[in-house]
Amino acid sequence: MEPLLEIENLKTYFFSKNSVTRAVDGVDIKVYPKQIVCIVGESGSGKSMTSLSIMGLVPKPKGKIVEGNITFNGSNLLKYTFKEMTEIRGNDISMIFQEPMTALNPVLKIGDQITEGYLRHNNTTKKEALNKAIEMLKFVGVPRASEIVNEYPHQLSGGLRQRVMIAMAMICQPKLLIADEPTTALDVTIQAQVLELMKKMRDDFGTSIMLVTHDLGVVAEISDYVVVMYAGQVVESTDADTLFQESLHPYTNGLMSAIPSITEDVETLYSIPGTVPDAANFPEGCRFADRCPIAQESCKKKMPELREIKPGHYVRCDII
Amino acid sequence: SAGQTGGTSGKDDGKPVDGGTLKMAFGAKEFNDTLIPGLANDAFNANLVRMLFDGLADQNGKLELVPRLADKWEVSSDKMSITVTLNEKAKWSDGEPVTSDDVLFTYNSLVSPDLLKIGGDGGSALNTLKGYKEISEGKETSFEKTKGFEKISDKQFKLNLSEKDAVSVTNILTQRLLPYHILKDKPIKDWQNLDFVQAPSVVSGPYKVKKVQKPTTVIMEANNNYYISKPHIKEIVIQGVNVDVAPGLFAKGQLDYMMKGFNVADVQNLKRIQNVDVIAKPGDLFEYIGMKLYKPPFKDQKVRQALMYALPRKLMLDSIYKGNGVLLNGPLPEIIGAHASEKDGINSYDYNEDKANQLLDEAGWKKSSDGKRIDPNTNKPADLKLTYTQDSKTSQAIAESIKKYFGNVGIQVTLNPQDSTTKNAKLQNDDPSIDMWIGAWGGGGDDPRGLWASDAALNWERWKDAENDKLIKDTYASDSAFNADDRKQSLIKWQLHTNEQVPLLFLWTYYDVAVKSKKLHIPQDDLIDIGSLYNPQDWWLSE
Amino acid sequence: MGVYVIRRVFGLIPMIFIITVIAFLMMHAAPGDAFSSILNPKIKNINELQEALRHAAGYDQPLIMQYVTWIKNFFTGDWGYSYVKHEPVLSMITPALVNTVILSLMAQIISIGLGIPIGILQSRFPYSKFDYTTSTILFIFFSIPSFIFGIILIYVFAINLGFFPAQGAVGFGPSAGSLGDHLYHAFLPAIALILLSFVAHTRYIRGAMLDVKSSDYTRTAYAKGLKESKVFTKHVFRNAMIPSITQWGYDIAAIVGGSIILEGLFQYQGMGLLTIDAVNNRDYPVIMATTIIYAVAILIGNLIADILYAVVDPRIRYK
Amino acid sequence: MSSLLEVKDLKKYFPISGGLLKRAVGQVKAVDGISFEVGIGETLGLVGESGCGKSTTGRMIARVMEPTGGNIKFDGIDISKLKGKKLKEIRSNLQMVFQDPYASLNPKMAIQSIIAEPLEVNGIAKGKELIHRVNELLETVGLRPEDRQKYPHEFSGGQRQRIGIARSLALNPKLIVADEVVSALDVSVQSQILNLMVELKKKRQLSYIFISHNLSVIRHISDRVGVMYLGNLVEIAGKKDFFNNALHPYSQALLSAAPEPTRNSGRERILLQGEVPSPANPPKGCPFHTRCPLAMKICSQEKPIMKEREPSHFVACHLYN
Amino acid sequence: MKAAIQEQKDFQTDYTVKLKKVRSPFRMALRRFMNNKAAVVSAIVLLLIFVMTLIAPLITHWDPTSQDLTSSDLPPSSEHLLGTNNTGQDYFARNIYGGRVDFMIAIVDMVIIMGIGIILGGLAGYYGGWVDAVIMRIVDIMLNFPSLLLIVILSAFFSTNSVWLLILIIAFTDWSGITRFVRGLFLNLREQEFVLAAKMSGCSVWRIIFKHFLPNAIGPLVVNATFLMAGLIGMEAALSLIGFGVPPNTPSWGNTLNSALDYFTLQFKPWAWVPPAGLIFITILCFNFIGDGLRDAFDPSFEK
Ligand SMILES: Nc1ncnc2c1ncn2[C@@H]1O[C@H](COP(=O)(O)OP(=O)(O)OP(=O)(O)O)[C@@H](O)[C@H]1O
Ligand SMILES: Nc1ncnc2c1ncn2[C@@H]1O[C@H](COP(=O)(O)OP(=O)(O)OP(=O)(O)O)[C@@H](O)[C@H]1O
Ligand SMILES: [Mg+2]
Ligand SMILES: [Mg+2]
Repeated sequence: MEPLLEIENLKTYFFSKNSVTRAVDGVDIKVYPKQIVCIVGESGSGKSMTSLSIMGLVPKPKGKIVEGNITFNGSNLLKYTFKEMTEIRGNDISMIFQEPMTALNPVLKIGDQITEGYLRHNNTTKKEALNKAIEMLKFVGVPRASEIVNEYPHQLSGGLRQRVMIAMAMICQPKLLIADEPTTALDVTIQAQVLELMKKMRDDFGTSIMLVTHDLGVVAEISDYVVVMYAGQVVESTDADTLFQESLHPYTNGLMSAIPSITEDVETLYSIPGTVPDAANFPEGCRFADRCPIAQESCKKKMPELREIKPGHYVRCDII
Repeated sequence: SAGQTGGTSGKDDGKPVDGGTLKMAFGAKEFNDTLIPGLANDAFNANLVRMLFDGLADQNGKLELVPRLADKWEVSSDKMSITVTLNEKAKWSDGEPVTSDDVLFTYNSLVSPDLLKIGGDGGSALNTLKGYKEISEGKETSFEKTKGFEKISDKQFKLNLSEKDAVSVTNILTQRLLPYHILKDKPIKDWQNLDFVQAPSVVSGPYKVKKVQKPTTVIMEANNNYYISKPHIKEIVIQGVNVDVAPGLFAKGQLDYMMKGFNVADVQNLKRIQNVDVIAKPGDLFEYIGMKLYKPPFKDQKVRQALMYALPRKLMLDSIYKGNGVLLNGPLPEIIGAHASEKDGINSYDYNEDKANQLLDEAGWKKSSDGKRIDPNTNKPADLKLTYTQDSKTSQAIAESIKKYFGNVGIQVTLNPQDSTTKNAKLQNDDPSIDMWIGAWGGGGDDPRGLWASDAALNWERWKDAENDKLIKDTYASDSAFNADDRKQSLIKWQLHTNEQVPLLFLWTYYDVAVKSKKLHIPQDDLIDIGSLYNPQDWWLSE
Repeated sequence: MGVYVIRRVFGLIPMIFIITVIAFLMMHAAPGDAFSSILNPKIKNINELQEALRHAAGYDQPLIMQYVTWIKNFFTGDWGYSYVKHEPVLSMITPALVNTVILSLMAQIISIGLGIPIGILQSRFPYSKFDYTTSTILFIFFSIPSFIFGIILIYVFAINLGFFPAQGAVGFGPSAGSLGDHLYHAFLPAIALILLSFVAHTRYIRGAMLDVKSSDYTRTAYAKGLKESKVFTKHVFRNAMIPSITQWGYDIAAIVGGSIILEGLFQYQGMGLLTIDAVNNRDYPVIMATTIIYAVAILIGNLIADILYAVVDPRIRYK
Repeated sequence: MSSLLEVKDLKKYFPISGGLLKRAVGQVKAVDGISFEVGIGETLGLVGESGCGKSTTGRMIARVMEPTGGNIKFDGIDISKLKGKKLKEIRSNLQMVFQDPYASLNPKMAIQSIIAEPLEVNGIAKGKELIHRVNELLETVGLRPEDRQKYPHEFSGGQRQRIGIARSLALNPKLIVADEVVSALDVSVQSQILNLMVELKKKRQLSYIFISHNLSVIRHISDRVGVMYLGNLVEIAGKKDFFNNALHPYSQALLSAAPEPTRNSGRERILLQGEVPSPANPPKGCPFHTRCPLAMKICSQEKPIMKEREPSHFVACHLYN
Repeated sequence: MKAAIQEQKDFQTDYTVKLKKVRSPFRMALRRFMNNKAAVVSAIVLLLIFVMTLIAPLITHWDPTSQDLTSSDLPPSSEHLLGTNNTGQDYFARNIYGGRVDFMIAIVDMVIIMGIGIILGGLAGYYGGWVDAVIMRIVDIMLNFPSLLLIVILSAFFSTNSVWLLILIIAFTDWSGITRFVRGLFLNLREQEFVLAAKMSGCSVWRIIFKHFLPNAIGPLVVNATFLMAGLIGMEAALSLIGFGVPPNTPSWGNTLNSALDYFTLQFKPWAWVPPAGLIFITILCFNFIGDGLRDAFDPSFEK
């Protein structure tokens, strides 16, 4: 099967007066139709920038995509102008953001905010769009949908807001939904509802989902395929079952053992020593070498390649 | 006299033409006051009232009475009554004749306490009319009842006085009249809301109000019924204008005439403007340095004279006012007919530091080692506190001069600028913080009483001098006071006394300055003082 | 919303009350009054005349009584009588107020009308040459005190070029007092006056636009595929207005202050000139009236700003 | 285990102002009468959803917030109404560590001054002694004493959290209220801090009130667990008891909803319906009844009270009546 | 596999921040400020003007207040660089000495106003509640009182006229804006956890205000103080212009400008009015540029 989205060697850098921040530094990701791909990684590892690069929304003027290809449905999105991208955005690819508190415009009514994307991409009337919006809100489980379209974001709870965001993203039934930490700001019980909803999206609409998160619990819950990022690079990517059974990269392993379990007691937690290197000042060799328990001298010199160890299982480590 | 400057080129040669609009400005930022006699306080409006309303008589340039609404008047031999005959032609602008009733109504209104309640001046010019007190206290309402006024006919009446007072004749006769037929049914307390009061439409003067645009502009039109002669100029637009921009307006022909408010020192500059005449000649406003005479330092006449000698007044006048004024040595300015000059024996106190030092030494004001003089009254170095108005640039300059030149003779001066209301209030109340002040007086005419009498409220220096009071009395209450020449002699005597006593440090009278475009013609003889609009019916505009 | 407005309006009342008390006390404690300046040597017994006038005006009563009388009359529409100008205060205030309102409105309109577009343009191309140049020029303007700017305007446009009148609120002649005439005369002082707020407007708008442009919800709007122009008009602009509105409310006080000085400089017969004159003459009823009007103007300005704020921002409205 | 802290019927109501005169028109019942105990050397974990009053409880105990009602007995003394000097005395035994490692350190103070401040203000140490103590504290939390002159912005999030802990240790407290101390941290750093806290607790006989919404963290660090919902404590039990046998339906839902990083854990998920009601307008009766899958009629009428259902296992639910 | 990574590294080694020279936030701000050309040039110019007023007697031998009636209204010459006024006072000296008063007003008033603002704003911000309500009510009243009007009334009230009085009057009418501003800043800080931590440590109100609030608000405060000084220089001149400013016998820029404001001076004697106007303008401009530079320096997110 052809991937719906294929990112190859994506490099998104931030340029400031006296430094270059390599936020995304050669990332490869494939998303197949009807697949849920999770991107995990520590804060600052470039997850959000990867998503924004796909959308063509890298913050201007400092951020720039300097290299790579993003092929969506067979065409390279990076060749599109900003204007041409507006046809894709919200229509073929939608995005949900992390903070439901700030991602909605505080001064516009919910209904208005949901319908404007639909009106942009479909030739319909406002009224029809509103009906569609209410239908969508009902679908994502928002109670009192026909009233809520006339309310403002600040009148809604976080969970409702995130559902509104999802309704907004799904109203044009996109082929791909990018969700950047959609549940981080939510409580567990609400998070569970939202995750359930995402699955329903995939099942009912056949939408592929690229879900950014730093919570391995969420990954275990929902993903088909997982991409682990570290310092702007993919360090391991594989299908979800493999990841939880036999992850290979020492960073992935460290991450897994650093999480306390809800079902078992551990005496002391494993902790990955050290901190993530500064994105403006990456070391030459393996970026994890400094913190890696199995690192060797050679690791610090040469950057390992992302190797396909088994079909569909890629690891960026020369030791394994 | 010094510097009769300006383009006062004598009589106009051209023949008067009728018509045109005169654009006139007052150098005043004040807003309009009312426009009727008795209620107009500020200079702006008092001048306008002169154009709108005539009195029984008016004063000419020599302060002589000339007939207006009255044809003639006779003072009885005991000087206790005046019989007045009105001008047969005198009429209001609506055609109604001016009658004795107008006069009585005016006098009754001016003195009425009701007018005081809305800010009148109590009609004190009429205070010698029989019954003034009763009426001003509200016990009576008409001078007819109190026998102050006796109507003989519509055009003739008799005024009875309670005291013999030569000046009061002038005061009474020059009061401007209100139209009885317009105001008779209007209670005075309601006047403040009358259109007539803000914009009088029925007048006895050469111009009447056409429109008042508060707060800036008054438009007047000729009173074609004016009983003296039909005014030449059809319309007059009058505005308050900032003196700083007036030159520009003249230069562009947007302004024809402006009086008052110019910086006196600017006369030479004003002459740079094209196509204007600058008229500058001594006015009646004089500047002085007041001293609280009851304070020990000033009790000694020698000290006062010394201070007079210590000031280079000519130099000050020449630099601060660019010479646009004349030095003053006595209480009456040059413009007043009875002014006493050096010929009459006035001491001109020419700048003389040695003389000043000598007089101070004589008065016992010893110089200490550091050059400061010790006040013998306190045995401390003298330190005189000088108050002046802070918003006047020239007062500031004068004050600094005083500080410098008194310092030269060993007397220290401390400067204390204040705003004018505060200064006035403090002077009136003899506030102890003031020793000396810079002041200016005008408008007293040739009647010494208001400023100089021992009991005068405005005698802020508190000059108490029996000799002075006696000399003053001679100028109004004696029989001779009713004869112009004799009265002048009395006034000169009084001026000499004052000149010797130095109750104030006389400085100078500065010029009144007016600017007119060359197309405005003002017959010069009629100018009493430039600040007033005298006989505007004779003015005319050439194309 | 209604409750909000009513509450704000009621909140103003004690404020105005306190302001009047302060003004009243301070004024009366100053030496001298309106009658101290009646100094005509021709008037005999001037002290008695002054006393009689003080009595007529009620100045010989205890201060509290005077205040009570004043405030009672004030609320019955009798704002007192000016003994200096011999006119009811109300009829003196009206024309002056009209002039000042014309001046301030004109200043506000020019200020907002110029400030907002420039700020928007700057934010459109931030850190560009255009942004840098305009910012610097505006900054320099910002540093010219309005009265110095006024002097320069008078010097250049009135004295030398003669395009505009150098002073006054109305002109000579038949068209004097027409709206056009008013605007013509208000133009230079208004230009001098806007310096106070104009630059602030551009800076606020520019900053707010940049903030909003990088906000999460703008990104959301882009993510919906909206066109740039739509994102701008619907999302960015409206939100960026919010801080500007508050700024606008504060402006009123600055404009009031500025107008006092500029009216003096331009001899523009408005409230400022009236006030200064009244203070110099100790014309109490006029001072009280102008103080109240100024205070109310500022309060109402803030109130309108608050209401606008609530109109634009539903978070405030539904509080 | 003797108890160090006894909280009884603790309440905090925040007024809501509004209307014409900005009068108080209502109250947010942020904490609505909760009672529990913490023993010496014991860690009580408090879990619950956002806004349920965890932080408010913590702050009241740390006495940076005035309780509206109830008692807080610390070391046998009621501290809920202490003021001034007495409060200052008790403070040294009672410290707090905060959630946000960026906001909890004054960015304009060097690390040394930050850690030294409690010692200085309370007149405990001066000069050399002070520096010595600071160095000691830094070492205790695993930082290098040489860095004491640096400023917060020169440290990473995890390091900052260590500094915060060092500060709270300065006065040698008996109880530390730790409010979401690891929520802002990445997983890899989170474990460092958790380990540090466990170690300190052992070494110093510390008690913690550990506030978190992360159940696995709570499980790792707590001895006992309290579950809050809408200002109420609905269940409190020993860790084992709680995780193996939670009684309250809300606790059960919470446990089932918590994501576990293992595939196909086979847990049955209880999906709650709807949203958490507002504490300004809490439902009558049991606060949870609006979302409870097992709600009965009585639940909407009567508020259940906390009862000991099993040894040291308290729950407030009508199901067990 | 997992066993392989069980071995823990010591806490000490997780330390990665290299030992560099300690960079305090203040130093960093200073460095950023020094990189701002306009601000640095302005600071230098301002300093030059300030020093010039301080060492005025070394620059000119004329006494700004001593008059010489024999040489009044002179145009510029080598003797009198900017000519003389109507009493022969040297304009150049008046401009140079005049700055003293302006700087004194700017500095003293700034200190007083900031002091009031920090103390009242600090108390309001720290305590909140009714303390805040009372203070803010007063602030509101002051803010709604047209301050220029207040100054005018107050000057009439005090009738005597001195620079110190003017300074007090200005301070009295101008403190409210800053107080509100400070309170806003502090109210924000109050919610910050480090302030809670300080309370936990047992810090007193004043310690919290001065050690925790103030240093964190110092950026905006310094920026505001700078803009405030610019405003005060303008205020002095404006007040002198309408006759309620510095007593006329004290030379100040506003007085010098005011005494040279009439049609003829404007048109024919630019040396009388351009220098004071220019000095006022340049000084304000410098203050503003410095303020702007400080803002950028203290708030690096504003980076260009
Ligand atoms: N506007 C920006 N300017 C400069 N650098 C930026 C900007 N936005 C992000 N970066 C940098 O890019 C890198 C990647 O950021 P990104 O937001 O993609 O991380 P993330 O993985 O999404 O982290 P998180 O989990 O915290 O959201 C970080 O080092 C960040 O500092
Ligand atoms: N100062 C305050 N004024 C008014 N309401 C407050 C205040 N502080 C907290 N609240 C309210 O009290 C309730 C409990 O807040 P609290 O911060 O204790 O919750 P929490 O359990 O700590 O939540 P979170 O997990 O989001 O930190 C919330 O509804 C909150 O809105
Ligand atoms: Mg992110
Ligand atoms: Mg909390």
